Amino acid sequence: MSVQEQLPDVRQHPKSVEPLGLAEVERLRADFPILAERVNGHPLSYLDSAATSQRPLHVLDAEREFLLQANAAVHRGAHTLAAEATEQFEAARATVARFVGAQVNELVWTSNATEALNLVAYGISNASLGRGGAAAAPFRIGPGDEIVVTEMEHHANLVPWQELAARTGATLRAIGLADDGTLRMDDAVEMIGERTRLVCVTAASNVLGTINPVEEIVALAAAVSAIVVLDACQSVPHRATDFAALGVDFAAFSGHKMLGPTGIGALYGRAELLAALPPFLTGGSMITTVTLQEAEYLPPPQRFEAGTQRVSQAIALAAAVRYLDSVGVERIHEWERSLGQRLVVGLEGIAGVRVLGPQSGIDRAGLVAFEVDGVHSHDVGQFLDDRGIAVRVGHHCAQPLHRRYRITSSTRASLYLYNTPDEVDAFLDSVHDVRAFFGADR
Amino acid sequence: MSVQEQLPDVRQHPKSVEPLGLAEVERLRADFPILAERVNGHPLSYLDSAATSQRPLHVLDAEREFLLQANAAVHRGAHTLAAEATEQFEAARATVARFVGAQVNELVWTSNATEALNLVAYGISNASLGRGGAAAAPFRIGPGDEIVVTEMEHHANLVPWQELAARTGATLRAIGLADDGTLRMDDAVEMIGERTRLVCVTAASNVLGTINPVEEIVALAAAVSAIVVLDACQSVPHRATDFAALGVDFAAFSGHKMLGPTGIGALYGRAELLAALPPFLTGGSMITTVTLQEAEYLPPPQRFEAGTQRVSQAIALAAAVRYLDSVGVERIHEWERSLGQRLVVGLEGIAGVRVLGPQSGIDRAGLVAFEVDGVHSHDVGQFLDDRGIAVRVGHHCAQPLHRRYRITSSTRASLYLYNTPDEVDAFLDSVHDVRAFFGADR
Amino acid sequence: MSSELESLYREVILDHSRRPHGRGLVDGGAAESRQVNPMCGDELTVRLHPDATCTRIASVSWTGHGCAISQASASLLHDVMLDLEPNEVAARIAAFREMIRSRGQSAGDEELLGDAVSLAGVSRYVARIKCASLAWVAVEDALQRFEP
Amino acid sequence: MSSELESLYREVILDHSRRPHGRGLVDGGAAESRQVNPMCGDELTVRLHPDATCTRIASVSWTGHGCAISQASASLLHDVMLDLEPNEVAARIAAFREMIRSRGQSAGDEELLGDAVSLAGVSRYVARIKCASLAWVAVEDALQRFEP
Ligand SMILES: Cc1ncc(COP(=O)(O)O)c(C=O)c1O
Ligand SMILES: Cc1ncc(COP(=O)(O)O)c(C=O)c1O
Ligand code: FES
Ligand code: FES
Repeated sequence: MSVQEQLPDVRQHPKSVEPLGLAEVERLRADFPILAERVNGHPLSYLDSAATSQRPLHVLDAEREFLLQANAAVHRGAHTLAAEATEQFEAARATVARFVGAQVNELVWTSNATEALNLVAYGISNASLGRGGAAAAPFRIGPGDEIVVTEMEHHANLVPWQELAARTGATLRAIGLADDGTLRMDDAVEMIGERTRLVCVTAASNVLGTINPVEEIVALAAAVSAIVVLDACQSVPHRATDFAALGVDFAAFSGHKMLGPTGIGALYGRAELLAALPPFLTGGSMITTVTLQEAEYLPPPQRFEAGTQRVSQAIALAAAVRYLDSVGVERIHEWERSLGQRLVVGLEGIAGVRVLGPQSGIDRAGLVAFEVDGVHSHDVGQFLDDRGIAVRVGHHCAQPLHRRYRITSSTRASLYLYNTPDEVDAFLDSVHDVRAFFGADR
Repeated sequence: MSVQEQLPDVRQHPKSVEPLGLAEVERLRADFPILAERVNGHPLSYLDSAATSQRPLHVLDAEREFLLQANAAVHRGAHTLAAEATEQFEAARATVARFVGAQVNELVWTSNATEALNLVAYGISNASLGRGGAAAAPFRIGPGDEIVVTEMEHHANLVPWQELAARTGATLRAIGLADDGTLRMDDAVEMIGERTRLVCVTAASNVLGTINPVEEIVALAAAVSAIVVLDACQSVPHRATDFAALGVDFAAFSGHKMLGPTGIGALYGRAELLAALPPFLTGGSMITTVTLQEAEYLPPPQRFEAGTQRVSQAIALAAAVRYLDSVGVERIHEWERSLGQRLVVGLEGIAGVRVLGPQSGIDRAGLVAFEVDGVHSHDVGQFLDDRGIAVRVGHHCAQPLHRRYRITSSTRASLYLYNTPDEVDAFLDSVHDVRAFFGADR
Repeated sequence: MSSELESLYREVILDHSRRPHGRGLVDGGAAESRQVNPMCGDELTVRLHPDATCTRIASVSWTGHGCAISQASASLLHDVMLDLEPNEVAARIAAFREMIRSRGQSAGDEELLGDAVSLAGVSRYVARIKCASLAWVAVEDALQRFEP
Repeated sequence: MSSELESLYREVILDHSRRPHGRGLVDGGAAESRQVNPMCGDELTVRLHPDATCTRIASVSWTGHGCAISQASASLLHDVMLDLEPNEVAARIAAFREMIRSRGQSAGDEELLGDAVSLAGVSRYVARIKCASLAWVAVEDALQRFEP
């Protein structure tokens, strides 16, 4: 921690208590040189941050500086570089842990959120095969047990549980969605019961923008002693997060969606649970003693970090967190909220456009997916791209959600701290022209 | 591939057919600014590349350039950045695949070699639980089946197989080591038989420096239709590699040991085998169709790449491969071989020092682990570090190997293309002084 | 609108996508194939209809959903694949593949591909090549099971 | 030799590492603990020996292998932990922990730690803190099972 304190402040802009405004956003944009690129002759409007965010120079510089000065294997070497690398690596963990309300031993590095969710699924699977001894017994599941997901989950928080169910014989059930894009809490109340062992839910939908009532779900799960796994991919980058206060058991998020690098994500796990969960990936750096026949494992987080870790990426992610902190994640949230409403209101006003999820006026994440009557999302995206506007098209890794609303794909615009009202307006203007170009208005 | 060809050459130095010599190495060192650092008042001598290598500016620049110009999610977006990112990502795969004698669909990105080996172990484990249908049936193992490893394996190529054995009821057996650090091939001949389903062996020992007779082992395994898994961590960075010609079924290596980033490694798998192996990590980008109850999976390599990939790291690793190619990996190999012999000969001449593995004159990898009589390896390492010499101490993630030679730890010096005879000599001088400092010569 | 976008969405493509030919599976048929575009989840099914002698492909009917490019491509394919021998079908698929993988280098063989050469512009959009190829890959796959 | 290295390997430390005190487990003892340093795999076992009244710790014997720092630290611990009440043992462990985690900021409490303050220099070497702590953590662990 004290190392942490010694690191130079990553941002020049002093943190303000005023709401984030356009002038400051314009200054922030200068930290993201890619935003000044031109695409197809137009200035780039990057409206795809829910897929992956861009990174400020501070993050690139922090990683490069580490690589040019202290790069070495961590937790292994005695030499000066190795010790320095280890300290920076663990200081990075402390920074990120603090950002999400976790203790340092409750934060495990993974490749991405997907791997974090798989870690939990395989840990449970291994426990169910008898690994991890008596301590892991509470994780054992089998036929008759139920895993509850929701119909809005990203494939990352759905397929690992399908596979876990297939491996163990447990049953998978899904909480349905209301027409307005919210979870059917009546379903949840009915479904979460005696047999429920796991409840896997997203904090915010990457398609609908719905903010889920996580506290309510935690309460339902707690009543039947079920474990809650939170997909926090779309919440951690955008709003102040405190997993401990939220009361979830596990949570997953990715670095690349929060100004950090690809190749790194994290799993949060409550200390007692992580301590009891059997290992997932095995190999070097996660053991105490290895004989030819068996191994003893380190306590968390090391137990779950096999092999050489994503050291420079952890350091870069910590720089990203410091950047977010220096702007203020709640200020970012407010900015995105107002831009998000501008998006929804604008889209609602365009003929032939149907917004998925909560309508304007209702709290939602700073992203909007929509359907254009008579034009396929991929064509919508291509049309927008021609004007330099980058959006995401397709099923956004949420096929069951799309099927629920009787479509196979949609177009999604998503926001982050660096987007501006002008970008939103230019986007809306272009959406306005889509149907005419494809002759869908005739 | 054609994209690949358009990329600018990463190195200014023209490739030579002459053996790599000191003058060229000195020029190469300028590409690695960290090598000019001073440690404890001495110029850094980095003799720990077997743990992790340093990275040339070309690699850092390639990653940064991508991030500043084309960063986006791959295989998902329709917009220009996403298409560009996808092309660069797949071109990187082609570059690395070609470097190791693989087809593009035979190379799967992972976090590191450890995860690559776990991928195979869990794929087999999932097949054994009935996943992957009839196609995966040949991978099913259970009680009575045997997995053969060697006593020299890194924990990464040992513990995953222990866990696989524990999950499936199969038996783990280990080929022993001769006093000279070579595999006991008599053991291998006796052990690899009817019951053998898997043979997991390292191409080169990260402690002994032993180069294993992989072709012979492949032949023994082929005779009983066993699958061969090669740990290629210490070979791919240092010598020309052709997995297809070698005839192994799977092979694993890490980016950070070959001038590339942490957070990326790769699994090679023969096309037919990868095509039949059930998925390991599941989530987005590796599926075709997902319903609430089940998923259909993409063919390899995508089937094994769940969630957002390490895009910028793949691009950086490809730059590392181009750098190695431009110097010539066989030239690097020769340079390391002669420096390695200088190391062994020198150490053999110091009283109270015992070299592990093959003695001087015998072909070995460019690394040497040794014991100093009366001084613990960690103290040896600390003493060397005081003079700016970075070596690795401890069990090097190979506890059974150390136990075999009745020690718990050793000191290891390991070489790469940027090391010089002067560094080797300064290292030898310092080792010479160790025992006197600790009073072990009295 | 930029000229790039217009060279992708040529008028003939937009026409075919709005009023596709051969859409709707016709009863009968000697072989069928369903293909999924993993990037978007869109699906397309084609059916090969033999002529009376059962040695030639009289026509191809199809169904499915997808973007303008994929729908237009299936429609254009339908127009090309009329009364052909299996090896003639294969030749057209090969010609299409050559064009669509050319990264803007090939204008397409009009003799073999007819109006389908209007899809040549797609070859510069990597993310759209799968869209345009879907119907052709499906026919190629079905052809393997077409038993004259 | 640099002065940094000499402040790590003080003469007293090298002496203790070469001729350790209290090494070799003595029969009997009221509680024992084995600790492994995961970084190197070295192990250390300590045993607490009660006095005749069974309320005080008369001495600590130990065994194990490891680096000079770990061996010297166990030896120095042995010298400190003579005829103490359990809470006095705990106070010495706390003082040691404060010193060893100080990153070079604390010279150690000589009153409580005696010659073990010579290990203060270790606190600047993050990778060696575990080495120096091994014996003390083992005694702390054993102490929980010491039933007077
Ligand atoms: C022989 C060998 N195998 C496996 C590994 C594990 O590699 P990684 O930690 O990059 O997964 C290493 C390096 O640590 C090694 O030297
Ligand atoms: C809600 C949600 N969950 C999970 C993921 C998967 O994240 P990753 O691909 O980084 O593992 C994403 C992003 O793709 C997401 O938006
Ligand atoms: S976007 Fe689905 S086929 Fe074109
Ligand atoms: S190196 Fe093992 S205890 Fe010090």
